[in-house]
Amino acid sequence: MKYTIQINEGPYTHQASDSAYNFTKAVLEKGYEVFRVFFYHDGVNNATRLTTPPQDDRNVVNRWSELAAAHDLDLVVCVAAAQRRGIADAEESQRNGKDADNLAPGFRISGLGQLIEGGIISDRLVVFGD
Amino acid sequence: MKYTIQINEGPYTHQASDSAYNFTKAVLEKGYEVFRVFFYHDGVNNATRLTTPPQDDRNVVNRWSELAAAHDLDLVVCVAAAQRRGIADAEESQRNGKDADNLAPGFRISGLGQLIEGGIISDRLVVFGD
Amino acid sequence: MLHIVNKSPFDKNSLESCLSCASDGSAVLLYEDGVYGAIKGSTYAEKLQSAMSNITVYALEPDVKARGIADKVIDGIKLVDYTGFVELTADNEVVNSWL
Amino acid sequence: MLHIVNKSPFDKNSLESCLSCASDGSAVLLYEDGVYGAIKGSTYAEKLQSAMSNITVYALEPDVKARGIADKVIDGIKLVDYTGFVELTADNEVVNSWL
Amino acid sequence: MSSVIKQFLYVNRKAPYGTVYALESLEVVLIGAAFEQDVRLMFMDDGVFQITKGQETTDIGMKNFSPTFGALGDYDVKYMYVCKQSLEERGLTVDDLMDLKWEDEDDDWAEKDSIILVDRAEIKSLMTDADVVLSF
Amino acid sequence: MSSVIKQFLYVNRKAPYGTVYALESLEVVLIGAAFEQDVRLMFMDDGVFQITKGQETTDIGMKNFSPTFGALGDYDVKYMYVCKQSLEERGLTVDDLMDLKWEDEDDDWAEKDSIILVDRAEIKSLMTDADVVLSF
Repeated sequence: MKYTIQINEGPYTHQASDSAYNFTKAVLEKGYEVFRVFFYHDGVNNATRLTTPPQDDRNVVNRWSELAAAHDLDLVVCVAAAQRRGIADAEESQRNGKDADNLAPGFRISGLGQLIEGGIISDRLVVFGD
Repeated sequence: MKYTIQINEGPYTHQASDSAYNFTKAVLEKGYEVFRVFFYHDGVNNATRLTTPPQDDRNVVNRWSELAAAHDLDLVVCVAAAQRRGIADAEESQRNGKDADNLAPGFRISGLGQLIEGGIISDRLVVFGD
Repeated sequence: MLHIVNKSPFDKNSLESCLSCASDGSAVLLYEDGVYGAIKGSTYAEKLQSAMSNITVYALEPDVKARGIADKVIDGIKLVDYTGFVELTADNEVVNSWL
Repeated sequence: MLHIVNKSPFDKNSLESCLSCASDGSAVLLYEDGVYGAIKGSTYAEKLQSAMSNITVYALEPDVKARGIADKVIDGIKLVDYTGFVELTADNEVVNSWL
Repeated sequence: MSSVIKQFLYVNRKAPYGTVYALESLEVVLIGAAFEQDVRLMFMDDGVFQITKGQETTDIGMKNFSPTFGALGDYDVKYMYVCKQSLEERGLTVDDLMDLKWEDEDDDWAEKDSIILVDRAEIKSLMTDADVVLSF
Repeated sequence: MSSVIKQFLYVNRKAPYGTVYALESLEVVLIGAAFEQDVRLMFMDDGVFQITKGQETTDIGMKNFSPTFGALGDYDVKYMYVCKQSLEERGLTVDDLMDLKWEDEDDDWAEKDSIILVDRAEIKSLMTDADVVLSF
């Protein structure tokens, strides 16, 4: 069983990223494959390494980075949605004439085709959002 | 007549920042005073200079920076909300051990007390959100 | 008091809740997706029209036009632009946002 | 087909809309604020209970417990954990999110 | 991968402009059209407001993206199912919607209506028939 | 500035956990308490779910912030108005809510209930009386 998981909302403001994280962990624990996690709309805001949540709260961003490292997950951030919201890796930043970048480890920026491909190749597409 | 305007949602995803911008401009055109614009919740995401919207779309972030410069507006970003969501100026970034910052010109980071103060000192508090 | 509502009454309970808490003589401004509540002949129209005997309802014209419903607004709802929006907030001592 | 609903039926129309589009024999999972729809004795409970003659309704226990309503869930609603959530998505060929 | 053809159903339930979901959903449809899948769009609940005619966004300073729906026929997106009940609840009829067309190359490029009114029973079938449901 | 005392009404209409508004609203109340204003909290619609007892968030990995409401009395936040009708619609009674108290220094520090049930007519008065309404 192969999954693509879509996340439409940013960290903390909506539970979507938390639910998707708990769901993704459970998919992996069942021994199923996570083909891709696709971040769209405000979901791209899960991918900034500048986040500093309170000490007694979960770190939504780091959790994704760590899960990706442990399970070799493909965390894809939609480039068009990321540009609107100010999420950029070094390459994007340079291309857009910006002086800084903020993409967290384990994420990569790519196009919407990656979501469609996920829908075609995976057995299940599950959308978390608002 | 003195206004404080609160914005609870980020750029593009919700109309809140657009409505607040058009409202603020109209307040200034009426000759009223804008004591403060306070960005809370996802509203802090209006304050990143890494945004690159499509050429044919409005630039929500730059519009605020330009309005602030033209009218000497006090654009305040809530520090606690900003930390959760990865918005930081150089000082915040250094304090949190980060290697980059993303605050746009014309915005400053401060505490929630600035919102309460706005409510006390202003004649009107108008909240835009979701 | 001015109540401002930015949610479609077909999607969220904000307008419903606002109308049940708006004192006689208060003003309600529909803006953003809230303007969908101003459409005549909808399942929500009757409820709003009956509330209009005690409160004054306004709709933000820029939002009405954006949504292509300018020729469908219930009679008696007053259209205002952003300047009119500001005037409403100046004329009423408190502004209550129904988010 | 599995329908998943994360909105409170008192706030948004998602569950209402979902129930009107769910074919007989399909499954509906309430999670996040959607679990508020599972409370017995609410103004929404009767509608959900009547739908339960044709569909199976689940609620995500972690979300139920977080909201302090574990002892109020309508009889017949099956509680599942995240593993159960995954199993529901595996057992049904398509997952439809009502956002 | 080119051999797999799945039926994609895009369910649009949100109004335009108040939130960006309608616009960014349309961007997915446009990109998805290049993948030669079987694509259907559904508009229900406040999603029907996405395709009303006469949208004029100048005064809110946002881009009017409704004309893009008119171009979907050229991308081989032919089927736009609109929930009858959702229209009625909102005081709308099909005459309030844009006149969306596609050209049938198997019928001498005759222009055909993209909009198909459906009731809840037909919506149930459409959802059951889909291989992938993308909801916005 | 210290001479101005305004009546602040915080209107809480959103459920906890599904979104962050309830938590971040509480942070405003806590900071605001230092300004020595006349503060009132109102819980209506899904906002009443913020103060249900027995919240256990371990399994969703989020922080249970409901105990903080119990500490508001110490910050001189004494009045928490709860909409009766909102409770009833949701199948709740006041017994399902946390037992929130404040100590009255003018009455030998007697513990008093912070929660006051109100109907829509009383809500109208509360809103009319406020100088500033902060809605979350």
